[in-house]
Amino acid sequence: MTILAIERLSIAFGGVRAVDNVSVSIDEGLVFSIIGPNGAGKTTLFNLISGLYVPQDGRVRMRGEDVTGLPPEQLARRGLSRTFQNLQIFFRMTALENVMVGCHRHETVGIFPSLLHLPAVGRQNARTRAAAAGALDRVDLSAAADKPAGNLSFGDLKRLEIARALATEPKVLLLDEPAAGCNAVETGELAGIVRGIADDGITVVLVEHDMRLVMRISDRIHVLANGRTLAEGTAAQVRADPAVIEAYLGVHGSQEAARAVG
Amino acid sequence: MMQKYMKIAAASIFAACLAVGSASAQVKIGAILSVTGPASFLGDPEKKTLEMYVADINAKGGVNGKKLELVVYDDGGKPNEALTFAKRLVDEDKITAMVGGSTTGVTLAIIPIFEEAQIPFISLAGAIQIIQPVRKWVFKTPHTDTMACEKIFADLKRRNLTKVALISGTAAFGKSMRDQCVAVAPKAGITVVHEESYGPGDTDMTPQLTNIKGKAGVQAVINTDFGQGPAIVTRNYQQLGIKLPFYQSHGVASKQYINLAGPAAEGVRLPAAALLVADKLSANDKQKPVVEAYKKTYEQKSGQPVSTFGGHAYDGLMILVEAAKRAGSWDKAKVRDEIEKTKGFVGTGGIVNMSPTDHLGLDLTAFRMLEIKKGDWTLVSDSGS
Amino acid sequence: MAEFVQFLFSGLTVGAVYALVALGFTLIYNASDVINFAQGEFVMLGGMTTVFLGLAGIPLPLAALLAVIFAMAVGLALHRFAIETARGANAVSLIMITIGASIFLRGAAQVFFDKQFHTLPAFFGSEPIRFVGAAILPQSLVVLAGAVVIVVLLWTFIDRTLLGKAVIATAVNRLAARLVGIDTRRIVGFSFAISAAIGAVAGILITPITLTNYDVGTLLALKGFAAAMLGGMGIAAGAVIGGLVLGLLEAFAAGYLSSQYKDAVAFLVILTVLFVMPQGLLGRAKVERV
Amino acid sequence: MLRHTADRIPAVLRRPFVQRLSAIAVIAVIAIVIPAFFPSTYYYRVAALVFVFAIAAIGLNLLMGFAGQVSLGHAGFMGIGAYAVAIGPTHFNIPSWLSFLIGAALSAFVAFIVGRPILRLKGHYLAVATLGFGLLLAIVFVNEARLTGGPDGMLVPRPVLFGWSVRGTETWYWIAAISFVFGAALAANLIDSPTGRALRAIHDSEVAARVLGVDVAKQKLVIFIISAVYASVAGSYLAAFNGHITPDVSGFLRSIELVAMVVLGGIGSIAGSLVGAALLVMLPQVLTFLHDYEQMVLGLVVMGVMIFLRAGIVPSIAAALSRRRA
Repeated sequence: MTILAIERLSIAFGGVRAVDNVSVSIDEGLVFSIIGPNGAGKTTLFNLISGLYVPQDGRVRMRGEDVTGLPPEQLARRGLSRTFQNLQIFFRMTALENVMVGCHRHETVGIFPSLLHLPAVGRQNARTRAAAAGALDRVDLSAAADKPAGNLSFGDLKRLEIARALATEPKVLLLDEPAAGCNAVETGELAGIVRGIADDGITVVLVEHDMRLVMRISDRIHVLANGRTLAEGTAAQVRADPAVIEAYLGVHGSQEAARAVG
Repeated sequence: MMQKYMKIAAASIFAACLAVGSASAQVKIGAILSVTGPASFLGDPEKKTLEMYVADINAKGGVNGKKLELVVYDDGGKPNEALTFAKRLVDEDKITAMVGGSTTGVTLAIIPIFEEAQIPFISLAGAIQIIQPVRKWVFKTPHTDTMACEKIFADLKRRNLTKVALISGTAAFGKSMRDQCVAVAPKAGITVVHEESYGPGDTDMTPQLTNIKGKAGVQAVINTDFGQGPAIVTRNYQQLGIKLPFYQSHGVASKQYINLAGPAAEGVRLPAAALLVADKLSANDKQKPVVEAYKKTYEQKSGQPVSTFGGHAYDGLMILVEAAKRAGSWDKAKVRDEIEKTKGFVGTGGIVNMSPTDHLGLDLTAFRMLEIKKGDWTLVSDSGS
Repeated sequence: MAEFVQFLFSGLTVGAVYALVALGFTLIYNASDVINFAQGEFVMLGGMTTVFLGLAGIPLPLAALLAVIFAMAVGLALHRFAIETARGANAVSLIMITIGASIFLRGAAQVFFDKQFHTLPAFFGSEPIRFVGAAILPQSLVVLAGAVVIVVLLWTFIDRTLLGKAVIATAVNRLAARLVGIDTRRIVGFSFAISAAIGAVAGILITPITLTNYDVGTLLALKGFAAAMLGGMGIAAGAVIGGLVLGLLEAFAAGYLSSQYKDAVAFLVILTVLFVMPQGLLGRAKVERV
Repeated sequence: MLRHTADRIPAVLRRPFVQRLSAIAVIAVIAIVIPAFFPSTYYYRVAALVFVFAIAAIGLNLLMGFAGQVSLGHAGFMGIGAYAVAIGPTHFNIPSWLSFLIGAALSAFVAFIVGRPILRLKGHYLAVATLGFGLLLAIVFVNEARLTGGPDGMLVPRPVLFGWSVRGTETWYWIAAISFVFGAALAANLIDSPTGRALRAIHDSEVAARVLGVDVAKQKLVIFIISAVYASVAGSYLAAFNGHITPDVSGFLRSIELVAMVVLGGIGSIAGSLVGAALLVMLPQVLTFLHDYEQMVLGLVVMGVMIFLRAGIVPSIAAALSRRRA
């Protein structure tokens, strides 16, 4: 069943069509990867899906519901969350507190009980802390729970973002280059984590440059180049597609990539 | 590094405490003045005057066998700060009497403190609310704004002008005087046909004056404000070629106004104390010796042109000192009683005759109507126009 | 018609001053991300120094030149001893430093100059020029012309000289500018000096009209800041337009609506503009890159 | 780089709830003990002023420190609170305590109305919008002289509570001190609550907070309203304590002073707000011996603190102490 459908999505920045008439349909529970050369429009596509940008044309549907142009917090309430390519960590909070923010949409205590620190706040905090600890555990970060986020290593921060997004209990999770900057061991661990998330029934949409990782864990791969769809299929299909090979290796492709913006 | 700064900070706080705590057998006179901030041209000459004359009095041996010690605090024109300093004067400095309060806002704010502490308080601010209703311990030396309005209106009547336009500053003095003028206008048979105002620090009032110029029936224009505003209004007035008689208030009673407004000030009239025309007073004028002496002293020692504002401080200090001499002691209650009995005191602002119902003691004769001619003040005789 | 022209020139003259102060804000902001709340004090220093050098017997043109140089020196000192020492502090701390500097400069002016108001003779006399029924001071035209000259000089400098290009490069991307060998520290210092000079020139030009004292900077900084934001922070053309618009708003509000509430009208318009265009009149919406 | 940022985190933000309240307990004990060393009521007044301004500073600190939003118009809310307790009893026969509540409610309402559009703005644009908002209020207070007495201000009737007339500097010291401790406790409570976490998250990354489902606009509005109420309460106290109020309470310079208190004391530090308020209330008193040089020194102190203790007094000293220990 299709959980996320993107229909003819387009956006241009100053005349450059960063995402141009892209349509993608993603089935529930898959690891769905979006790949493409630098500047192909992958992150822009993510920003459009997650509500940070409003598309100039096209629709985004979640489970059939039109969610085009909804702000990110409302998408989060409908079960869509994401991580960021260049980290967006709450550096002044501990790792656990970072994840606790992810539980925000499930927290029911209002502002006045908070100010007075009524018992309800203590109970809520305990529930949130437990949920957050669970999410940290899923990404193997329990040991770092009480460390200030600023003291964590780069790889840990990548996983912290995943835990934080998981804490929102999403149906669809967008991961923007989770392996960038990670070493081979960390990437290996990451593969397991991502697969595990998908196995729990959460649809994972992955933007990633590490082709080994992509080929290993993806159920389906969508290839973008120059803001447009180039190909889509299983790992094997995509690998064999001449257009994809040209885009990645060909002279033509690299020229295009140099000119693109996104 | 850190430690060094902490030490310096500690040392300066300690030094400050010493400065505060230095007690002596002298009589302390408190003064809270707006030495900085928007009313600094009031507070600055007031402070200089007080310092000059306290030194002078001490050089002559003091009063009642005691030397005076002046404790001046700068409120920056802010009533909240003034209140704290008032508390400090009463509780810490243990002053015997208070001369000061440059602005009406500050004076009204600090009155309760001196009333409660039962300390004679001579204010240097304009508004009539300071002495009306009469408060036991509160006096003031400057003419009220109401008197200035009445003086201007009387002059207008003599010239058979009854319809005026007002242009006022929105800062304390201008607004307060504007309110007084509007209030007493009907009684004086004057109609305010148009009003304009401008903010503190405004640099161009031609739009407001253009409106006044275009208003039919206006026979004269009155500008109530102090500071730089009136000088700019005066220049804009000339720039627009408005020919109507133009009045300023006693708020510009300093040579500085003429310097700033330049040739545009020609023909401008304003009510002010005799001090400004010290040299032009007739030889038998009672005020002549006092104002000439003050003018000379002030201009020599400060190097700045004399203003009536410093004169108010002179009057306040001298009324206090005279009262203390008559009382023969520095007992606060006795000094207060004697201040109230001040009769025939010749000050820079006029001849002061106080009473239990009048803690100002000046009447309209204290104001002279001046006109600026050839860059200098001249007296307008009361009979002519 | 006569009224309209009168208001127009009143607004343009006042607006030109706001524009120059706003330009000073913009230059420093572009080079260093610092909102320099001591910008108004440069205007004060220009006017007051000229006045006092004049009183000391120095011919006014020379006094004016010395005043501009003095203001530049103060600008450089502010950069060297305060901003540079505090490098890496967050934006609010840096703003606080400039506020401290403005308190200090005002305090120093009180002590070393005085607390009186002063004026300078108008450059070409004070006989108003009659123009379609309105009376315009020659000095107003001097202020307007001065503003135009400053803007043109600044534009030429930025557009035509290597140093100017370095200023632009620093504004666009400080790190990249450093990587291509631009001494960004010097560029920032240079921006402070130029801003100070612009402020001082503005101060000298307007003193014959508006008078000056130690305290004139506060209000000018406030209005100049508002003008810079109205036009779009960091955009030179925006600063000029913002300043002129603010001046015109005040003049027309005072003339046609209510002189009591003219400042309120001006700020209401600024608020409304910002609500509709959150980046100011000329600011382009930035796309947040994540 | 990351490590550096972490070092600047005020320690107080990292500690759990109990320890945070213990810091406030220490302040409370100091507030109770310190009057024993006051030689005269003058000291009570200065201390009371410190607490009153500290209340406003905490409010602003919630906005600046936790949500990362600056306001250059917060004195406007002080003005609303101040004029409420002045105008209510004088013109409408409303008892002072009710006027106080009405003032707070009015501030909250005004914050609610202007908050949505204003808080959409970012950084310096937000600064200029709040500045404009504060100026508008100050202009109203100056011009509506029939109600406010204009620039000369108006008398504030002495509050009467259950037949007890609230007067005396010492009484006001205790009212201000207790209110401050209460206000500080509320603010501290907020830090470790769902709202507090959301706000701190917004401060670090608005976009990340949004994709996690935090309604950023709503949270900012909530904290803006709360901080307005803090300022309003402080303004009401100031007016009733002084017995006289002028538009100067809501002026631009007051707003700047409030920001200075927060920044000098330490953004995000509740104790810092108290220290910042103490510094700016007491400096003019301590520096009187400098006479004409007072303003220069005041300017230098502000610059010096920001240059050498750039995270603010309390966080910088706390960091220095913990470094020494480590």
